Amino acid sequence: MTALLELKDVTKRFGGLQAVGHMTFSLDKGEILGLIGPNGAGKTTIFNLINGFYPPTSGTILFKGKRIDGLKPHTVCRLGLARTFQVVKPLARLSVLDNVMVSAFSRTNHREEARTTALEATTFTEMDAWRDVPAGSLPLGMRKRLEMARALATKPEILLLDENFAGLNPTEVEKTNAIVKKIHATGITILIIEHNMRVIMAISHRLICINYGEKIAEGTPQEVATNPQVVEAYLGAAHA
Amino acid sequence: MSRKNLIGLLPIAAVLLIPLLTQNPYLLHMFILSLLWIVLGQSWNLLGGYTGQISYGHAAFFGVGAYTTGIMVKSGQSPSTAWWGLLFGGLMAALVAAFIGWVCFRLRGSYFSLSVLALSEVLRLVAVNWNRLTNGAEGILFIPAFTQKTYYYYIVFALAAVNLGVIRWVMRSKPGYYFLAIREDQDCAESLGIDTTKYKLLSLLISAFFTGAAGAFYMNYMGFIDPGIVFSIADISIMMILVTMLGGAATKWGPAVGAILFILVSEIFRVWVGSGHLLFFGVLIIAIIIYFPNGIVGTLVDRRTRKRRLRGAEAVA
Amino acid sequence: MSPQVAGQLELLGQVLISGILLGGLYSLIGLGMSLIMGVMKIINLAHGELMMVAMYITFWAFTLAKIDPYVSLLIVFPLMFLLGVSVQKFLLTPVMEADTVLPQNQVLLTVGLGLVLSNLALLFFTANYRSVPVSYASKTIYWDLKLGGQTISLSFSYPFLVAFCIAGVLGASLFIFLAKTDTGRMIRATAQDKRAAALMGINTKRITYITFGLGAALVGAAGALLDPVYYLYPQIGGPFTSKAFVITILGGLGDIPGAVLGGLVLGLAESLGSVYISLGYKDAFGFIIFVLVLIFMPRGLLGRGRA
Amino acid sequence: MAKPRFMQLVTLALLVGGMSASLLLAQGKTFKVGVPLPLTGAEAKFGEMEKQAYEMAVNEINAKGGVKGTNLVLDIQDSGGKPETATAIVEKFITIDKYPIVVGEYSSQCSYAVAGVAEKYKVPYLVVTGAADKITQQGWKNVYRLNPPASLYNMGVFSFFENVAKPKTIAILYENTDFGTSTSKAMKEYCDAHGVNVVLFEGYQAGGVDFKPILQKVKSLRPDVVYMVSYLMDASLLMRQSKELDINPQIFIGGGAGHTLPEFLQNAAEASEYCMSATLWTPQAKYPGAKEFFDNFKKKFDKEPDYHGAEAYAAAYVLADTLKRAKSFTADDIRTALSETNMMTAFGPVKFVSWGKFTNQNRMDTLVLQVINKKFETVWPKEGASAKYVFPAPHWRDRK
Repeated sequence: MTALLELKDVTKRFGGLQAVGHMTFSLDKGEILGLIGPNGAGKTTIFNLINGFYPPTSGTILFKGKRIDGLKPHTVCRLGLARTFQVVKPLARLSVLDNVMVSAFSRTNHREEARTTALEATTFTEMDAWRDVPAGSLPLGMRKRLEMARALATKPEILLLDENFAGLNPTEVEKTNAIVKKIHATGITILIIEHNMRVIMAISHRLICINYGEKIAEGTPQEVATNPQVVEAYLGAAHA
Repeated sequence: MSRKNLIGLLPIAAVLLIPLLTQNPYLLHMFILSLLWIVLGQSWNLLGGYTGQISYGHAAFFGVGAYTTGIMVKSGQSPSTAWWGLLFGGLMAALVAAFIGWVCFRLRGSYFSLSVLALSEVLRLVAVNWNRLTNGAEGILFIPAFTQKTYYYYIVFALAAVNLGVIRWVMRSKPGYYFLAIREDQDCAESLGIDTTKYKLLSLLISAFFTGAAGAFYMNYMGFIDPGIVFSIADISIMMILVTMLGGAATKWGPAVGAILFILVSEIFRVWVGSGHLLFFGVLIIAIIIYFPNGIVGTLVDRRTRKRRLRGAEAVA
Repeated sequence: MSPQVAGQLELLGQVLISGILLGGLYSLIGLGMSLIMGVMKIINLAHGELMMVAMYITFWAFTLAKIDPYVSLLIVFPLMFLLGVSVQKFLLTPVMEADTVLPQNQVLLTVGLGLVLSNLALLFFTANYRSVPVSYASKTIYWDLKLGGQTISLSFSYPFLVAFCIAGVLGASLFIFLAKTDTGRMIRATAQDKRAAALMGINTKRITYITFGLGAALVGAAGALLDPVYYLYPQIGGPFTSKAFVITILGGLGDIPGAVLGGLVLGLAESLGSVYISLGYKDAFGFIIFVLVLIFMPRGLLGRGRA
Repeated sequence: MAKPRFMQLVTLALLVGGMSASLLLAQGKTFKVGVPLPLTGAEAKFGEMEKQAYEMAVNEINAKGGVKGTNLVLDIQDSGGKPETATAIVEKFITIDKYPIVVGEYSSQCSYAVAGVAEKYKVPYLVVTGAADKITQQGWKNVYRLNPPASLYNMGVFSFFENVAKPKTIAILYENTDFGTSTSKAMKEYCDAHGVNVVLFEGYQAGGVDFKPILQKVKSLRPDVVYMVSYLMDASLLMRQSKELDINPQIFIGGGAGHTLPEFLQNAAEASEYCMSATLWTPQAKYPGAKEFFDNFKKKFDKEPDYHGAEAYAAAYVLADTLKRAKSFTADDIRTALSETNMMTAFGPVKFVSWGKFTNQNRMDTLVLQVINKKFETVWPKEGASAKYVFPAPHWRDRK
């Protein structure tokens, strides 16, 4: 099986501070890979590197065998990599449907087509009732779901989910869980950052744990959960 | 055509009929200035209101449009060909805009806003000092092509209508959605596949083109320009922002309402209040900003939708 | 050394002196703007008009009570501080709180404020040009320099020199205030990240009042210092607002030492440019440097401002 | 909501108050004249002075029974110095208020815009201050100018050069405006034609704080004459800073405007001493009523008028004289009467003639004044001089 996305020895420094160091991992087609680690471990930075917000200080990022490091986010998106944001970024004064249409336009120039795609994506994420509401006045759960709908409307091959479960109540967690599974079932490969251990253990095929920007463990959820370094990182963080 | 669109056309039809009702040059002059300012407000609105890129120096484009026309006439063309200035003036303005956009849109934040301001000042000084091209501080003058104001009225009306049409069309298609996305959140827009630099530039080019065309019209209509008039920060650049934001930024009719308010109210103040009129105008600006934070049109629309939403929420509950 | 060379040296020396002395005043004008821009993230388009108000205060203090402009700083500074605080408290803050499509309402409000201030001045003080006829207005200190057998005679305008020194003292005090006092640190924290500052328990509203007050007081001080060498009329503000603009950008938005440097650079650029390139383009030099800085040093001359 | 209401009420009250005040119209048999002037904006000072001078003259005229038993009423409106506003005002004057004559405006730009409108509607317009040559060079039949065109402002200075100063080199510094450019251009053309070497010819942006760099350059060039065209207070700053830099040409000469203002004396103080300037008018000018105008104006408004005031004052008298001679108060009859004008005013003789490219242009001598003992004295031409010129001016360090 060939890797869809590969990070090879990727390092990012801000000034003197290393945010991500020597990160190497690959994401295979069709899998759900979980990314865990304590707060500030550099998970979102990895997303920002993949998605093109920052160029890596060193190392390469390959998508389908081609280098994408240093490309602009919009190019990366058009190649088929979509992401959601941990801190949700709704286009506040646009309606939910318009929000999703904006991202649908990445695949078409026609308004009607974009609209159709957007309608599908909102139905897929079960947001039909919210379509005409300005995104800025959505409750948090719906904002997180809007992030997914928008990412889907760009018709990605890989979806980067950044803490889409955080702050949701149990019912919403269930719903989101179901949606993520549904997305995966359509053949989209998923890289997910999540703090909710119960969710991520259940949903991921593989897990990578990072701390201080470096990978400390990789394997099946069970392997990673029992890895002593991982336990220490989390307990250490809990004690701090 | 839907009923809503028909209602939208009514004011346009009414405006079209004005010269049939009055031939009075003074009133027509006021209406012509209002229409000119509608073009300016709408153009600024596309870039500032819809795309969220605030320009403090749109006089740069106005001046370039006016001077392109003026220089065409000065270099031997007859005043009637000066109407080509509407096209060439607009294109020159867009060219200048392409340069400044290329330099500034790679940067975030206030840099664009301030750079355009710097650009307009530099252009003003060039116009003052480059005597051979621009005739310097003495300005450029020619006898306007028409003595009848009705012609000017319809020309500027056509310009405003085309401008409105183009902006409506753009805002309903892909670039329009992208402009709004850029305004709301640039990072998010990028990650949704939008080449923000390119689309900011597109918005700027359209905006600058029409501003330049308006400048060309001004030259044709007034028959006289000088650097201080057409490159004025206070009287052009800032007034464009005022007109748009007082009427309602990012609304369809906001700039039009703002322009009419600005031209007619300031004229009424000037005639009725006398020497203190600018003081009243300043107070009016402050009052509108406080009581109509999204401009007159924007705030009224907000109130209506909020009411509707409240009613909707009650129905759901 | 030939007399020609000495003449050229004298020209250069005099031009540099003029540029630096003027730059000191520019710095003071830019400091207030930079402070306001740093904390509130807005451009104060009434900056020049605030200076105009301060100039009239100084003028009337001199005319009615024979208070020397330099002494009147003691009146101008607190009065302008109060004016700034009230503007922020009663006009800008309420506007800031409204939810709007564009965040520029505050800037527009300063436009309205500028119109109101200059036209109030027109109404009350008439359009007449005024000046403060102090005895030392054209007092000059000469400095003859012997160099290679030639004498180079340099002159320092006394009021410009005093203005430069007071501007320096004020700039340094502001710097110390921001670095060493609690309020100063809170201002810096608010400038860096308003939300985080609020979360840390800083009363950011109070900080914005103080900031606008200080900004107004600083430009007011510049106005008072300008009175002995310049003149005043109700519309004097406009050009100074745009100068303050350029200085602020040159320094990197909101960077205090940067604004000082920006002022000096603008002063020097104007004086050198007007002699060695073209007087007509004098005011363009600041803007051209500004655009160059934007392209090549987007974080300001000191590379520390925030985009 | 109590506070906003209150503010709304205050705003409303202010509006209504302002409007009703302006509704107090004059009573009786009147003739109204439209006068656009800059009463706000950067030119407001001069607009204000001219407004006062017009009103003073009209009050005098009406006190003596007006024109054929009719009282003159001025409809003065603020153009803010903007041509499109000036256009609007005059279009309103002509087409709505139906005034048969327009008088006034200040800047060249506005005067030119107004002239265009007046010509279009065939209503006579008397230009009072706008000096750019082009205004009376368009072949317009309805445009009459009281003041000399900018290119002739220097006539007195030229004659002084030829008869007294005979300079070899000159440095020219001018304000980058219409007036500054055209006046200094005329000076440069004269110098080029008469073998005076122009060592420096630079325009500057009005309102500068510090002219020392360029003045230092002037100093290093050692010209015989430093000629400056400056509005406003730039004139005083230039002189003050010249003194500071110890620049010693044979003479400093201003091109009118700033160097003739009373404020120049106050603000430049001892630095203004011996500075000459071209001027159109001085209170000592040997014209009937000149001194009276100066004294009365000073008494009434507590400030000294300069030639702008005299121009406006004279314009009102030209208007009254024209109306007296006009067969009827229609535009055509007024135009005919205006072109036959031949009278003496406090500003000088007024007669509209055409020569070269100029049409309907008043041609008058311009004077040279010099600051002597902190007073403006008329020093040239010799006949009519109020004091003897001081030339060359003593060096700064030799004075006391």
